[in-house]
This record gives sequence, structure tokens and C-alpha cells, in this order.
Amino acid sequence: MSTATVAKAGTAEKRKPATMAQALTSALRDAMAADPSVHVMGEDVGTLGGVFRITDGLAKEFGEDRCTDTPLAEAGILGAAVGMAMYGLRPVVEMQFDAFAYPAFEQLISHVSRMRNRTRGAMPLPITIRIPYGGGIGGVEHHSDSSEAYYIATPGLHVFTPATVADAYGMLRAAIASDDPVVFLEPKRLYWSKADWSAASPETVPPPGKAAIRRQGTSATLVTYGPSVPVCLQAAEAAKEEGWDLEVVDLRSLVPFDEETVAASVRRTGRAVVVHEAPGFGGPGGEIAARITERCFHHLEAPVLRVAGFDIPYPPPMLEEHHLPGVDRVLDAVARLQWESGYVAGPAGGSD
Amino acid sequence: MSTATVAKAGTAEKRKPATMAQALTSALRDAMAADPSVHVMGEDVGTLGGVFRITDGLAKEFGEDRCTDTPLAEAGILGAAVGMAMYGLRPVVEMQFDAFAYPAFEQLISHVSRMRNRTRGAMPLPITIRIPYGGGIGGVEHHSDSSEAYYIATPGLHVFTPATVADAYGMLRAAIASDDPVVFLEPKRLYWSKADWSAASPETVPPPGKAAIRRQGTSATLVTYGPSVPVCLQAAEAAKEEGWDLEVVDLRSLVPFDEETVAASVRRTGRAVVVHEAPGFGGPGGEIAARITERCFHHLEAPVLRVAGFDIPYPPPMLEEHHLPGVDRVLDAVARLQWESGYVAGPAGGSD
Amino acid sequence: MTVLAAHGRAYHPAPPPAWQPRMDPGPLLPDAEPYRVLGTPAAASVDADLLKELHVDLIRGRRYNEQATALTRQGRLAVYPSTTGQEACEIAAARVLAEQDWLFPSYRDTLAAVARGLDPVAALTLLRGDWHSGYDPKTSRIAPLCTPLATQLPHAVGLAHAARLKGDDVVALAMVGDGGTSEGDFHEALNFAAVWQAPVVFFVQNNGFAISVPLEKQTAAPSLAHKAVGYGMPGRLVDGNDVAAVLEVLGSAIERARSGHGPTLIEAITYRLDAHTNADDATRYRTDDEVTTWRGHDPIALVEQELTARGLLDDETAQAASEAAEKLAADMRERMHADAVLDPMELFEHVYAEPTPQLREQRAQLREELQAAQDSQAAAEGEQA
Amino acid sequence: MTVLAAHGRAYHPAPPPAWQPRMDPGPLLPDAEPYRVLGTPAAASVDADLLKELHVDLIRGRRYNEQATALTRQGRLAVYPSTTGQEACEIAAARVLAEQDWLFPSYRDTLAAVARGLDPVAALTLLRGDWHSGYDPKTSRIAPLCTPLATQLPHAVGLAHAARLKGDDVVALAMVGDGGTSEGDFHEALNFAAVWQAPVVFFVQNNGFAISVPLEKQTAAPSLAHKAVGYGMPGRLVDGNDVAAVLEVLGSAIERARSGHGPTLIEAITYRLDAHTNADDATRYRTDDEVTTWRGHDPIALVEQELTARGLLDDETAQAASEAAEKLAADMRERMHADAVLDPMELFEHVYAEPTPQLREQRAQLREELQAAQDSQAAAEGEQA
Ligand SMILES: Cc1ncc(C[n+]2csc(CCOP(=O)(O)OP(=O)(O)O)c2C)c(N)n1
Ligand SMILES: Cc1ncc(C[n+]2csc(CCOP(=O)(O)OP(=O)(O)O)c2C)c(N)n1
Ligand SMILES: [Mg+2]
Ligand SMILES: [Mg+2]
Repeated sequence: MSTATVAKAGTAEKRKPATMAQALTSALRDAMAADPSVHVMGEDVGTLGGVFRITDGLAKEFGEDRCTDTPLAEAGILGAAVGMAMYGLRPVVEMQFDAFAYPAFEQLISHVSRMRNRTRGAMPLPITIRIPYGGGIGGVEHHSDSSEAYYIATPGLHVFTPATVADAYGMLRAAIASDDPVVFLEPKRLYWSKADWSAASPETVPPPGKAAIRRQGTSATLVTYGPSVPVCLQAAEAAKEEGWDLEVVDLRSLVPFDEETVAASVRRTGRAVVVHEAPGFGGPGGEIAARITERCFHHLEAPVLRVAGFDIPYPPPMLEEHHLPGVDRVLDAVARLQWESGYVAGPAGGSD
Repeated sequence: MSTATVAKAGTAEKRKPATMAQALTSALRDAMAADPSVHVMGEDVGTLGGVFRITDGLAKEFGEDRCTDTPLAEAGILGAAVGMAMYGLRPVVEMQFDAFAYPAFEQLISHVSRMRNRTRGAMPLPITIRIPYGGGIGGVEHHSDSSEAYYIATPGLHVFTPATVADAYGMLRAAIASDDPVVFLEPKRLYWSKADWSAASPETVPPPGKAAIRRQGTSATLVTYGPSVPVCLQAAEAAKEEGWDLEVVDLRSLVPFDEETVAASVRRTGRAVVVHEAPGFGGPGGEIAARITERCFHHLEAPVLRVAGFDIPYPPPMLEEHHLPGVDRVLDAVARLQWESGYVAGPAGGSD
Repeated sequence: MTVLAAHGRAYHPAPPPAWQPRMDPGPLLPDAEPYRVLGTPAAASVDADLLKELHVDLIRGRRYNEQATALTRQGRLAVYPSTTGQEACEIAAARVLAEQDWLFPSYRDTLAAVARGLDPVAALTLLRGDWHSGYDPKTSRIAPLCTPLATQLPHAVGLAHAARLKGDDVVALAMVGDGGTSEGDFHEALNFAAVWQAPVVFFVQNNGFAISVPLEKQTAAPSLAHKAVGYGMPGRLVDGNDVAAVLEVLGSAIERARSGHGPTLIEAITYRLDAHTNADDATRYRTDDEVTTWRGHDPIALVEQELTARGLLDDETAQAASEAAEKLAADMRERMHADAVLDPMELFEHVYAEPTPQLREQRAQLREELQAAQDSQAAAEGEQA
Repeated sequence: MTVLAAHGRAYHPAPPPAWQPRMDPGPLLPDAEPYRVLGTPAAASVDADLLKELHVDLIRGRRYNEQATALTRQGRLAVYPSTTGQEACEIAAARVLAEQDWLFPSYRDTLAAVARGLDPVAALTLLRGDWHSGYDPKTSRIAPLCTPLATQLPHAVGLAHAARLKGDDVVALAMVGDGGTSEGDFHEALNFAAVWQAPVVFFVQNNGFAISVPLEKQTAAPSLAHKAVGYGMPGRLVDGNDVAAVLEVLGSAIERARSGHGPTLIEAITYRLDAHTNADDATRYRTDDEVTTWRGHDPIALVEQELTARGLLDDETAQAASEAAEKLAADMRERMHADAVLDPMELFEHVYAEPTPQLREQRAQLREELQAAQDSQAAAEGEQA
């Protein structure tokens, strides 16, 4: 069960649940209505409304100059967005899928992330780069990458990733309002997750840079983000059976990284597991685990463990279930957090 | 003082010291002579011999078809190399500088790293991608990036980086001989480092995947690679004054990562600092520190600390000295390894 | 002293000495109209047997597209990008290649691979979802279907170049869509090919759309074939629904490449009659009228018309074609309805020649998990029994 | 039933209905010879005052290049890519722009920026090494010098497009080298510009080399200007050492863009008389003879020749030009020899609008280190005193 489907207790009015996709569309529409300098651009975002229909209706409502079908060239799209931002617009770029953002890598690293710094603050680039990311939707090769490691290793970029319907709206608005470039990672498999949420009165969410404690617990902390948040919440429910009361921290933004909230939680619980879909080696989990350890060393009862995708290219659809960190794998890691005396080693290196 | 300049004790013959650049040139020449399928290609590698002169003389010796000046297009270069490898050649591609490898990112991630896996092993790609990387040479913007975080987060790529003259030769030969793609990161500022080394009888080095203990010590382990190896050796010398006997581990290859050697060292010393030039956040140091902690938790007297470049775009030449992890910063980190009782916290978050 | 005086008699007011037009651009320019054979007097010279073979190929190709699309509805393919309406291009691409030549298909071009003789089940592996590619490129001389658009074009150039360096008689045919021509990799590939005079043919199927984006939002060029002149190679424009015309234009470009005269860019004007893939809703971006108009220029109809005119399309011929098509479809149905046999442990097998220590660890972990799952299933079954 | 029969009367054997040549390619093609004015009868119509001004500009430009190169020898610049021999292009680029227009220089084009009025010290900041860029692009309307080749071309397109959407009268002039045309970003930028009909002019200085790589290893095209036709924009070829010709060709392209007729690609044939940068050894890849030949087509000499022919180049004029040049050089020397004032703490200032918690920590760390260094220096000085 994902949080997104939990209706808020005490909500008086009866409302239709909204999907994350709808909330994202609302965010774009509201941002465009509020600020004429917001321009949406990308492949198929206009007439078609995007392959995930996130930009549905925007071209009709705001015209093709505000929501533009571009030629098929990602470096050109992002590069043109840089020029538009230099002239005072706020481009919101859609990359059709994670792996199709790679052609724009040079523009992203060498310009988008550095223009403010290069010009001593004279030329900030308020560009939002929306990237549907992650797996679990049965996509064929190149359609399921978790590429966040590349972005968080690039100073000058913000990296946001919502896990709830309310965050999808609130954080996308925040990304578009930011004067700095934001890589906005949309967890594909949560597009159709639902929550009681109203486009007419979207609830306020904490600013990006603040992590959210999605579930309070005392035994150990699961630190996670994006598509793995519902997995961790499910794991926490399942863990009750084992007598573990798990806290779940949703990072919401990887950059800025909310060290304080994470460290405070781990100091309370004394144990932590970092969970994400991206390959483990060189992935964000290493950074997070290392940082927790630096800050909380004397509070830790066990090493911070990681549950991540394997260090392999994303698998074909029929095998992805074996790759994705699921509830069982999270619980296995929790079980290895040295609850009894004596260190229970993880799987031994190269032992097979 | 760098190891590279330490003449090996007991070497009978008197030889002229060689530079890392010369060793790299020798490796290319010997590989080309040994195997007609080895082809060198890139911008200015032919007539000019490369902007760092690493390919000097190869076009003359082997002809322009074996050492080829390509058009100025990095994706095209790497993409063409993929096709050449598909037909049985062993291309060695030179990217002129770190940041100029970014245009080839899509080819690298979506094809080079995945072709073997995609084709169930039928189509391995024996491509070596040489990238001069890192700072310290007074290069203007885009000429000093440490981009290894991107490569290590990409399953399917090997990532090697030599720190000594002998390794430069031996590991480049190993990279070219590998049936898998290797991102071969050459530390620019060590190009002119010297050692007693002979092109006529190059010494054998351990295979990539094996870390090397460059200095034995008992107090703490410095884990490092590439351009930071000499810095750590210098720091270890300086640390003697403080009464610390530091071990220095040179990883040599980031992928494969030699967990065993690193963990064994840290278990012996009980303390570790990871040192690299790349920005700290999301850099390789997080992975290394997290992994050490997972394996050696109960042997650790203090959290594994990191000394890295700041989380900023690489600075202009006149300011790079403040960015680069130097001896003092390494010693400061060592000093924070909780030598006395009670945890000495690092600089507090956001306290200024 | 003036600069002029300093140089004295060496002064050249004339055109800069190093500049010479490198070639006459005239011959590089494509014709103003797409080249056609069927429905023109030239059709008469097409060999009757060839025409009949092409007819069978096209009918089989159409059936292949229909069957693959049906398999998506039955959950047997993750996705299928159809080439219904584009069969002439696909069939011609397969036919012009010699045994030793290489095909570099885009993600859409499974039909070309099948027409070249590849097992349809192997061709459809990517789209079925059991692996990323289902055949050995070295033995089939078909590169893996390429999803990131235009990225296989430099591969084709590199391979053709390598073959030429080795003295082998190999031509590479690289396929790409109209949308793909906008990518930087298209540009870099064509430029490398021309500079290296590599034996490669770039074959653009301009089917009017890149998913929903029509050609006029993709390019302002007189035609995509006109891009050739900017690389110094000839551009050709052909009616992509006229299989005889495509065969001729492709064939002569392949011959040109084979005989050492370098690359050619060919634009075939065609139309995707189906939606982008089974998951696409084409009514969002084009009218039924447009589709109907193009149905009137169906590649199969063009051949039938010629066969009919020559009195070659009797019931028997039609029957034979339809039987060949049904045989293919039946084979696809049967074998694609069988569950793919998959071993999750293979996930670790091909990442590197030798797995890293970390992969060995992860392999052990998955093996344990699978074993545990099997054990608990066995236990559950034991309880039930 | 045959496909033909199924469609019945709607059958179209004629050219595919959706295909129409989008424009006549004829007018897009560049002339066979680079356009020239100086040294041709057309030179007579160039205004005398303009000619004198250009003469001063060129002499100043040459002196600027010499002074900047000298500064590298004195350790005052990290590196300098000279435009000696290319001054006509640089000067013309600066002159054709209106106040509100934008210049997108490559890493080599500091002279164009200076000729446009930018303080040379600001223009040289990147190359001096105290920061990555030394001026506010918004007030100067000069984008930061761009090092990754061709990557600023899409920026120019985006900016021009944005200005047009806002209804502003702004044209962007984007500069790139012959080598840069091989990059994918060149292709994508030109395509976007043509599809959007953005008011942008692409100005290629073909100086014969990309570092050591000569044009014939870069492209096989008849000329770089011929690439224009593949995007549906006009290509123009001009003698890049003939400042009057460059001014005219650039000027009319700018006018074309300004009046809503879209982008133009211009190739100027010129030559880099100096090495690639001070760090380069040009003797490795070209002969002295070639350089000498090009010295005879020096852009300054072409103007001097015309001035002389009209009796306009007296001692006074020459003196005035030389004085303007020396004034610039003296100012550069004086100000570049002063040490740059730098604050290491600025490293953290501009990464984001608000530093992340991690950056605040690192800032505190560096501040402490600097303080400690200052303290220990003060202590050392105290001991000495
Ligand atoms: C680099 C890249 N960007 C985006 C996509 C997503 N995508 C898949 S097909 C397609 C349209 C392709 O159009 P075209 O090149 O005309 O080929 P067609 O589908 O018409 O055969 C797009 C945008 C992709 N596969 N690769
Ligand atoms: C993307 C990229 N690749 C490589 C380089 C390294 N580089 C700097 S200048 C240069 C040659 C440029 O040649 P050209 O475009 O003709 O310009 P010119 O130097 O002649 O002005 C190269 C390869 C770079 N700056 N950017
Ligand atoms: Mg298409
Ligand atoms: Mg040049």
C-alpha cells in the first residue's frame, strides 16, 4: 500500500482521488497561467500532450509558442532552453525518457549547471528539466534508467524527485519558480499512483531541501526517495510482524540534501538502510550512507546498509522484478542490522 | 615527494628517468606493434601527436589509418569506434580533455557500456577511451574536470587510472588488451612526473582490479587514486611528525574495485580517509567510504572521512589551489579520526 | 610601415589562395521529385519474376506487421512499432544487401531484419521483453535494433570504415527515420562517412511523423535528401512506397559504395499507416482523411496494379502470397505464445567478460533469494499435499 | 481481396500526396566563389570614411592580438588563442550588430567582443584565469566566451527565438570555427533556427585548421556554406579577409533576420596566421610557405591597398591608427600587469542562489583554513619583528 493512496483522515469534503500525473499537469498549467515567461518544450509535448500525457492540453490552452513541439534533438532542446533562459524566459524542458536525456549531457554539465557560477551570478538559468525515470513499467531497453547519480555529482544542479501526489505538484511549482536549474526526476511507475488531492486547492508542501518523515518509527530508519518510497512504506508495514518499527524518510530532493533530518532520525533509531533503484555501485546510496556515518558514527548500532539495483544495465521487462529493490530485499537488509550481539556479515564477496 | 620519483632501491643499471607521458606513448606504440587491430583515433592525435603529445610519432610509424585525425565530433568518434570494434578492431579513442568527453556521453552510456550485455556476450566492445582528467595544471574552464563519478556509476564500463609511470604503461596495455570497454583516466598533472622506468623493459604491474599499497602504515589508511596518490604519500611523510604512520592505498582501478585489499588495510589500521579531487557530494568517495564501513564496521575507531574537491564547478586557474585536496587538508582529516577519547565533530553544517 | 609594404610583392588581392571549391555541388543535389518506377513507363522494364517475388515479400511483410500488432494485444509483445505502409522500404533494404553486407536497423525495422532472413522470434526479442536483443550480430550481420535515435549511424560508418581498412568487400546500410535526422549523431555520422569515404548508405524513411511531430516541425529543408550536399555526398529522393524504385535507388547507392565511391544519403517518402506503436493514439495528431489518402498509395497496391496490368495477378499468385504470409504468421503465433524461458541469473552474465567482485556478491545474493523462494514454494506445496 | 481492390478508386499511383518540395533549393546555395569587394571594382563604392574607420579597427585589432600574445609570455594570461589574420571577421562581426543585438563568441573571439566595446580586461578574464567570464552578458549583450565547441550555437537560437516571441527587435550573431561545424550541436542549432525561423546568423570562420587538423580532414563538402541548404536556409560564402565583403554579407544576413526572414549560414574563408594558441607548435602541421602565401592576403593589406589607391593613406592616417592601437595596448599592459584581486571565498558564492548545507559547511572550512594560514603568517612575521 502506498502513502499516496491513503486518504487523509479528517478531510471533510468528498473528493475524487488524483494521480501524480494529473498533479504534474496541474503544476505546469498553474505555473504557465501565473507567469507568462514559463515555456514548456520538448518532443511530442504539444499536440500529443507528451507520451505520458503530462503536458496534455497545454498547447491548446496557452498556444504552441508556450508549449512547443521541438525537433527531435535533446542537446538542441536543452541548448535552446539555455538561450531562452538567458533572455528571461523560464523554460520547462521535457526529456521523453531517462536515457534520452543523455544526448543533452554536455549542455547540462558544461552550461546549465555552470552558467550562474561562470558569470558571477549575473546569468542564472531558471530551467526545469523534467525527466521520467526509473523502472517497473515494463519498458524496453533505454526506457527505465535511474540516472540520478550523474546529476547529483554535478555541482550547480538541483535534483528533485517527488514520491507523493502533493509533492509532485508542490515540488514542480518550486522547481519552476527556482532561479536555478532543477533536474526534476519523475518516477514513472508512480505516475498513476493516486491520492486525495485537489487541483483547485493544492496543499502546501515543505520546500525542496527538506526531507519528509513519511512514517515514524523507532527501530531503524529507511532513507529513500522517489519510486522506492512506497516500497519502503510497504516494507515498514510488513516489518511490524517481525517486531520492527521502521521510520521512513523521503528525501524529496537529493540536492539540496537534508542532512539534518536524516541524521536526526538515525541518531534516534541507531540503524539505517538506504534504498534506491539506481545501481548500487557509485549510486546516491554511497553518498547518503557515508554522510550518515560521518555524522552519526557513535549512534550507530550497525553499519548503514544499502538496498539498490544491481550493478547491471537495466534488465529487460521480463526480468526487472528480480532487479528492483522490493519489500523482501529491504526486510533482509533490516534483518542484517545486527539486532543480536555479534556481526552478521552480508553475502561474502565473490563467494559463489 | 611522489613515489614516481623514488628510484627503486637495488636497480643496478643507471637509466634516464621516464615520464608518465612517455610511458603512455610507449604503451600505445607497443600495443599497436603487437596487434594490428589496435587503432588510435581522436582530435589532433595524428600529425600533431595530441595536445599532450601522448600519440607523438604513431601516425608516422603506423600510418594515418592506424592513428587517425578525426573530424571534431566526440560522439562521432566514439560512435565510429563502436562500429570499428563491432568489426573486430580495438579502437583506442582519445578525448582531448575531460569536459570534451561529455558530447560522447550517450554513445558511452547507451552503447559502449551495454553492447556486450545487450547481445548476450556475442558482441563485446574492446574500446579504450583515454581521457586526460583532473586539475592542477592551470587549465581554463572545461579543462580540469574530475568526471569519474559519471563513469563508475555506469555498469559495463571499467574505469582505470594510473598514478605511477609503471602503471601508466602496464594498465594502458591491460586496457587495450581488455575485451571490455575501459575508461582510462590519465591524471594530467602527473603526465610529467618521472620515475626510473625503461620502455625497453617495462616492469610488470599487477592487473587492474588489484589495489596497490604504496606505503605501509599502522595508524590509519588513506584510500586514494590517480592525481591524489602523490598528495597522500606526501601527507603520509608529513604525518610522521605528528606521530602517525599512515598506510596509502592506490586503488588503480575504480571498476573493478578491490574491496578486499582496502578492507584488509582498514581492518588493520582501524581508521580511514578517502581522498580524491572530484567534488565530494556524489563522488567516488561516498561509495568507497560506505563500502569500507559496511565491511569493517566493528574495526573502525572513527567514521571513515573524506577529503575531496568542494561541491563547486572546477575553479579558474588562479583559485584552483584552494579547491584541490592538498597535504594540509588530508592531515586535518587524519587529525579528526578520533585519536583521543570523545568524538571531535567536523565542521558543523551551515554554521557560518 | 604598412602591412602592405611589409609583404611587398607577395600581395594577393585575389581569392584566398587556399580556398578551392572542393567539388561541384550540382551532382550532389537530389531530384526535385521523388524517383518513381511503378505507375510510370519505366515499370514495364521491371522483371516479371522479380515483381512477383516482391509481391510475396510485401504481402508477407504486411502480415508480419499485423501479427506482431496482434501479439501486443495478447500481451505477448511489450510494444510493437509497426511498418504497415512502409513495407516497400523494409523489403527493399533487405533485398539489396549481399551476404557479407551489414544492416543497421532502427528500433522500427524488425521487418527488414526478418526479410533478410532473421528468425522473427529473434527479431522480436527486444519488443517481447525477454532480452535486449535476440540474435548474434556477427553471424546475422544485423546490428541490434537501435532505440536511441540515430546513434547507430556512426556505428555503421565505423564498421564500414573498418571493413574497408581490412580490404573486405562490405557495405553497411543504416536506417533512420525523419525525426532521427535532427539528432547530432546523424550529422556526425554523415560527416565522418564522407570524410572517410566509407562504404555506407544512409537510408531515411520519411514517414511524415516522429511519433506525433510532423515533418514541418522537424525540418525546413527542401527535402531531407538535400542534407547530403552539406557533407559532400549525393542525396537521392525516392518514392518509398514504390518498391521497384526503392530497390533501384538503394541498389545503385550500394554499388557506388561497394566500388569505392563513398556514401549516399537516400530519403524515401513513405507513410506510417498504423499508429507510432500499439500504445500510441494517432488520432490526436492526424486526420483520418490523411491516412485514407495514403492508403491509396499503398506499396502493395502499386505492385498489384503493375501485376494486374501485365496480367500476372491471378488467383493462384494471390493464393501463394497469402499462404506464405499465413505460414509466417502461424509460426509467429505458435512460438510467441510459448512462454519465454528465462534465467534471472543471466542478468549478471554479460555485464563484463569477468564479473567484478561486487557482481559476484550480487549474483550470490540473487541465487540465495531464488533458492529461498523455491524452498518456500516447495514447502507450501508439501503442506498442501 | 487485393489491397488495390480494397482501396478501389482512391488509388494514387502519382507521387505520394503528402510530399511537396518545401522550397526551391536554388537560392539557398552559396556562390561558387567567395564574395569579394576589396580588390574588385565594387571597392570603389565603399565609403571613404568607413574605409578609414575599418583601417583603424584592423590595426587596433592586430595590436590587440600582439599584446595579448605578449601577455602570455609574461605569465599574465594562462593562454591566448590569437585572431591575427582573422581581424576582418572579428571587426565586422562587432560592427554589424545593433545595440540591442547579441553576440555569441567562441573561445577565440575576444577581439570581436573588444571591438564591440567590451573592456579588454573583462574580455580576457577567462584567459587570464581569475574567473570563467569577466562581464555581465545582460548589459554587454555578449554571451560568455564559449569553450566547448559549437555549444553556444543553440543558445543563440534560443535567445533569438525568445526575443522574437517577446516581440523584441533582437538578432543574435553566433560565431564558430570550421572544426566546430562537425559537432552535433552545430547541426541541431541550425535545424532549430530554420524550423523556428529564428533571427540568428551563424558565422563560420573557416581559418583552415582545427588546431592541427586541416579542413580536408574535417569535411568533404563543396564548402561549409553548402550545409545551409540541408536546413533550408541560405548559405553565403565570403572572403573573410576582405573586411568590406564580410561587412556586407554579414550585414545583409542580419537585416534578413531582423526583418523576419530567418537564419543564414555564412562561411568566411580566412587563415589563422599565428599558432592555435601560444602553447601550440604550428610548425608540426603546416609549412612556412603556406603561412607566407596567406600573409600576402592579409586583411589589413587589403584595406591599405584600397586606401592607397584612393590616396587616403597618408602618414597622418597611419599615425592616427597606430596611436589608437598603442593606446589600447598600453592600457592592456598596465591593467593586466596589476595582480588580479581575488577572494577564494567567492568559489562558493555563485554555485546556487542559496548555497546547500554542504556548501555552507565547506565555506566554513575554507574560511577557517584561510584564517589559520593568515594567523600563522602573522605569527611568523611577529617572531621576525
Ligand atoms: C535519442 C532519442 N530520443 C527520443 C526517443 C523517443 N522516441 C522513440 S521513437 C521517436 C520518434 C522517431 O521518429 P522517426 O525518427 O521519424 O522514426 P519513426 O518512428 O517515424 O520510424 C521518439 C521521439 C528515442 N528513442 N531516442
Ligand atoms: C567539444 C570540444 N571538443 C574539443 C575541444 C578542444 N579544442 C579547442 S579548440 C579546438 C579546435 C577548434 O577548431 P575550429 O572550430 O576550427 O576553431 P579555431 O580554433 O580554428 O578558431 C579543439 C579541438 C573543445 N574546446 N570543445
Ligand atoms: Mg518518422
Ligand atoms: Mg579553425
